[in-house]
Amino acid sequence: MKIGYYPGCSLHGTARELDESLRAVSAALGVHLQEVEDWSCCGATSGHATDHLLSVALAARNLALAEAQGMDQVLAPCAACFSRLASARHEARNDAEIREKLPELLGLPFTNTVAVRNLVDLLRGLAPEIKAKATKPLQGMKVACYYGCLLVRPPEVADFDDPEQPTSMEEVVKAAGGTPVTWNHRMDCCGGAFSLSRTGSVIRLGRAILDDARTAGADAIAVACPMCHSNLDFRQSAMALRGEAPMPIFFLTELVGLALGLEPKALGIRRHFVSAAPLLERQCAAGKGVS
Amino acid sequence: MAGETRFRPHDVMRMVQRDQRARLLADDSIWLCLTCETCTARCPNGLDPARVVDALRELSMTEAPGRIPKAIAAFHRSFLEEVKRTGRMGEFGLVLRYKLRTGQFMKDVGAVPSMVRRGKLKPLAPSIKGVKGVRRIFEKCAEARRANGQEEVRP
Amino acid sequence: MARIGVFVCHCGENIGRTVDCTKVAEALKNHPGVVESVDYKYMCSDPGQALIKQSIAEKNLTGVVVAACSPHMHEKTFRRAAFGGGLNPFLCEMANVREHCSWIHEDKEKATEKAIAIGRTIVEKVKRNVPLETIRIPVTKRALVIGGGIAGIQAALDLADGGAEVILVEKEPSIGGHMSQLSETFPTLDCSQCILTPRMVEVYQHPNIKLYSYSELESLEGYIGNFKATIRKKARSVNEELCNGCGACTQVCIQKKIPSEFDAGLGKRTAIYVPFPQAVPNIPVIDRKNCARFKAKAKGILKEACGKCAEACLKGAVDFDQEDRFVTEEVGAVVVATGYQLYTIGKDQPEGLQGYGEYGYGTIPDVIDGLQFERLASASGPTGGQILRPSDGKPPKTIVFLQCIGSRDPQKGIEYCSKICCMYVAKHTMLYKHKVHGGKAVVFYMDIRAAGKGYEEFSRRAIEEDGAIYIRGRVSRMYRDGQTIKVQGFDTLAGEPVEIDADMVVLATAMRPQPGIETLAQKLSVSYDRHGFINEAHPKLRPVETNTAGIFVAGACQSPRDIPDAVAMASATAAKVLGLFSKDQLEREPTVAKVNQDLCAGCFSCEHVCPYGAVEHKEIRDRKGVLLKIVAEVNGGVCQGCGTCQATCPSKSVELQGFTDEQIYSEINALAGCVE
Amino acid sequence: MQEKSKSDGAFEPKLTAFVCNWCTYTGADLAGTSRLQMATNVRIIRLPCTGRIDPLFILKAFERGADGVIVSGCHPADCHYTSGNYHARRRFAVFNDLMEFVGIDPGRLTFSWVSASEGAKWRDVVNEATSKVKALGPFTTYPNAGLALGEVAHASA
Repeated sequence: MKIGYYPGCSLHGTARELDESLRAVSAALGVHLQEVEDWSCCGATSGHATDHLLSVALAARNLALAEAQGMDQVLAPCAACFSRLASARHEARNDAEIREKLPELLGLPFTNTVAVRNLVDLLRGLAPEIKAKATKPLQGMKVACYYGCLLVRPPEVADFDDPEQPTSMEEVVKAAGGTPVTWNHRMDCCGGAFSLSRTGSVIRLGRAILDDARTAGADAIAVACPMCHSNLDFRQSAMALRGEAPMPIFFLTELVGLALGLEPKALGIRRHFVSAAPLLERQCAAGKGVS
Repeated sequence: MAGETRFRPHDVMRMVQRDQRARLLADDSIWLCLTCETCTARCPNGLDPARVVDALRELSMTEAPGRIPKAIAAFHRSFLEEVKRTGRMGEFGLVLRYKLRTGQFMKDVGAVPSMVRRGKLKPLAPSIKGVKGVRRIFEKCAEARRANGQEEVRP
Repeated sequence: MARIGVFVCHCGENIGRTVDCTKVAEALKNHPGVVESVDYKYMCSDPGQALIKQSIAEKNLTGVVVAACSPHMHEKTFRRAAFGGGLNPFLCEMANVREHCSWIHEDKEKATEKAIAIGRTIVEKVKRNVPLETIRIPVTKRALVIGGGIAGIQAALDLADGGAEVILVEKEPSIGGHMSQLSETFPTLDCSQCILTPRMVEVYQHPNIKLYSYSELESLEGYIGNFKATIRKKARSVNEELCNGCGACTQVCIQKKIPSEFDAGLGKRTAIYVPFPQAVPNIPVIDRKNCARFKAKAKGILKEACGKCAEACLKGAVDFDQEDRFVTEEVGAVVVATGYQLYTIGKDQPEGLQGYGEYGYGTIPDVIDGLQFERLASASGPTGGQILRPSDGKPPKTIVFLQCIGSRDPQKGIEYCSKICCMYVAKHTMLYKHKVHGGKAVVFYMDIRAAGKGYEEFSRRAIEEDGAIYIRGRVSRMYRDGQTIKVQGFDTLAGEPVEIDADMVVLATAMRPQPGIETLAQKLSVSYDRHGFINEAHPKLRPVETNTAGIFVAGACQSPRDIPDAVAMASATAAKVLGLFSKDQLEREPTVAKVNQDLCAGCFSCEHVCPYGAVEHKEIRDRKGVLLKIVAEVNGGVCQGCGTCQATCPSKSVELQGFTDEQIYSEINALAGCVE
Repeated sequence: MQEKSKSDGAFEPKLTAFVCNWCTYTGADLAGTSRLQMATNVRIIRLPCTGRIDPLFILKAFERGADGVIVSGCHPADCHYTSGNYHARRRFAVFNDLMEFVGIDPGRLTFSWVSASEGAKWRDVVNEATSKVKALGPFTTYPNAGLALGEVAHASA
């Protein structure tokens, strides 16, 4: 399988491990990622919060590039990038005025033919292969699957899974041999882009998520968004007011990579602020596969 | 985030209906929205409060720029500036700009070494090849705003 | 020489707004054969009709064209007016310039042009109309009532008491409908079964009512006064003649854990069962999907399994080999009263509807719907009337009630208001507070709609006397938190979020028509709206009639209704049907086919295509009685006037009165501007 | 034959609709009561049933200057008269070939089923048929008018 790849800025910075683990997992699963050449920022929150047209155009530039490079679908592993690209595609499909303006704004032809896919969507499609190739399944690891906001909302843009009770991340975790836990804050917001500007809010929201996952008995949380990861991982030490035990935060690709028997180092797991080592050692000691 | 705001999504929609623009823009509620899209997904009438909030923020940039929470405005400006300069968001550049704007030089400084150690913070990134194309988008959008009689959004 | 009068109606502003009525009248004045052409504000009003009558006399008119609304609306009115003016009513026709013109166009010039064209077409047709005489047909004074809920029961009893014979068809094993499931009823809190069961028994014992329970309408043929209904009596597997309702069979049944439909899934029943103790008729039925014997048979096991019920029956009434049977009944009128179902709270939703994942899609056992709460509160329910949680059987200390689930939600559900929920939620809070002292009842509502006699007072009582807490706002989500359900919502009046730890949540889900209503409506040739509710003939003036003559509608299959509404509608249908039955003969329009026997060659192609068997053979003999030829003849009482015979006849020797070839060609010509 | 109506120079086709009284006529009434806006080009001729429609009506309409024709009745199995629409359907299956034979583009003739509850569908039928015929341009005469109309009549009967 071949798919266009839009890493997005975070994957070159704070979320390097997502880029690394995605590439490693894709190679193991026979997915060829073709990076969109000369991609640019999707505009993120700062784009759509300040100028609607700008936000659509910044995202659409990448779709236009993908189109010119002969791709029919593009994977945006960052949930926020996915949401921006999918929104641009949605707007261009439904708003004739914007559709007509775009080629001139971009200075590029744009016919809106490239489908946008998110990470969970891709991995869910590969679940049978993951299951078949899982040499070190995550037996016994209890995982709280955290969707956050933008993977499934708004439903007409994301166009993926059930907007209120999604199941795809759980399906992937199951395929990797893990045990998804039932918990409540799967779809609550982590504070997103406020990490810098309203750190207090991020800590409040993040704590609620961590507490709930802990109550549900989770060993770790799986995410599919660099912002969620950064907020829950980097800011976790500030959230542990009462000295709660650390909760490792994994990108979904990292968990899949572990199950496929890839080295934690190759998956970038050592880059986490909350170390996953104790958990992985426990798993290993219990003879439960993961090295 | 609704818990931290004075006006919640339904208040915002109601105030828009009653054309209470000044009251809305004078408050920082709309800037505290994280666009988690829950309101839009659950509105029984199929309305899209998240887009309305976006539109209000856009209005606010030109009509009440002074009312935007400083830290948030600084973040958005720094972000867009960085994108306009290089075509991408380099976190180092973003944080640098943000700190220059807000004067919060010491915040999170302690985290820098650990960030670097983990390979998560790269020095100032070079521009992408097609950065001109990105700047063109910024300029065209600014033109469109001027044509609509709106002030330019200044990143 | 034709002398046609044209009367253009403004219909207040309904036509006048987009059609220049004066210009239409002027244009048609110059149309060949037109001797009078005027416009008037309201042609259907008394002065309007007087205008027509007066013109007929003064101008010696031979035909009348009223350019106004749809003929389905006022053709009868104007034909009566023409008759009053001394004209044969069938020389009057309507040009539809409202529904087919002014209401569907905005461009005044184009609409006016179109209205003139429509007028010309009808003028050309009327020029060729001939006087016709009304046909009289006999009426079968027996009514079919479909649905044995409170509406059907009321209609059947009123009709039977009025002297008509009634055939009552109920698809479930017992009559009673949803009302029999209710605990107490608003706004008086009288026990539902106490007021309903005597009426059910009355139905069973009434000499004029024949009850087909566990039966469905298979097909309906015919027309007003003369319908033929075929009814499928589903195999009950119990001989109704022999069974004495002792109940021995249900005692011995080995399948005891089937969710009871009557208890809305909260209670259990056996495979051979009577839905509830007061069922009418009190005859069990075997649920073949769940019966061990039938399951074994379906699996291909040859040996006969179980059969305990048959052994237990002293009357030998259990009959495993019973099959569906069909009976036909001739009836003169039909009352549709099939009632409602509730919006499902499960994840699987019918097409076009979404569930409520934020409320757990019904995966949390203590989140139930309104009917389930009724069963919990009912003395005959699975808990004997104690309010207990389905999950652990403990009495809930806090119940949260959510209104408008599915209703008033065009995004996920349906846009209409289900009407009864505000009232029954108020009732639920009262029942709960009366049964669980110290319990806390919290209601989330959007608006309280308590329009009805004593309704507002009732809902105030729930708040003021029984202390229910009403919060205006919606719940954004709920989830299980240990033994309780966390309910998060927003109080829009206080302007702040609320979080409640509830032990049980009751969803007041929307009312929808019964599944399969579309199929039934098609069998009856009645129209239904996009939600599946049966359309009434006129929303204000003909609320219990349908568009098909002789078919009436009562209760919640027409729109969400409460009990008083359903009963009132049912009695209204009875009055309508009895009015119909008060005549020995019905008058029918003479739009029937007639054979020109000089031209007819006797090929009988018409006979093959006639859906009604209205074509008969007639021998033509000379004066000496020598057979000359056999020709077709149409029985005017049987012919319904579809005209298929005419389109089929190779020699064009059969003609449908009122729609002759000459008339239709003149219309086609008129549209092209060719007027002869 | 009348001159083709023109407004603003744009071609405004004339369409004649043969509809049954019980389903489509009522459906068109419903479109009216629902105030659904549609093209002004269609003129309705009301018949009791599609079974009453003689294929000659359609040829006559074209001959008399219609640019397009709509035939619409009850859905299969929904006929007020039980089976009239089935006879109509059988008749028109044969008739379609004849249309091509005499040189009428089949795109000028629209068959549809519109029930009494389908006001919106009627609007769509009207609008789609109108734009289709608009695209085809005015209907001038039978291009293959090798045979006289009378012969056509016999062929269709």
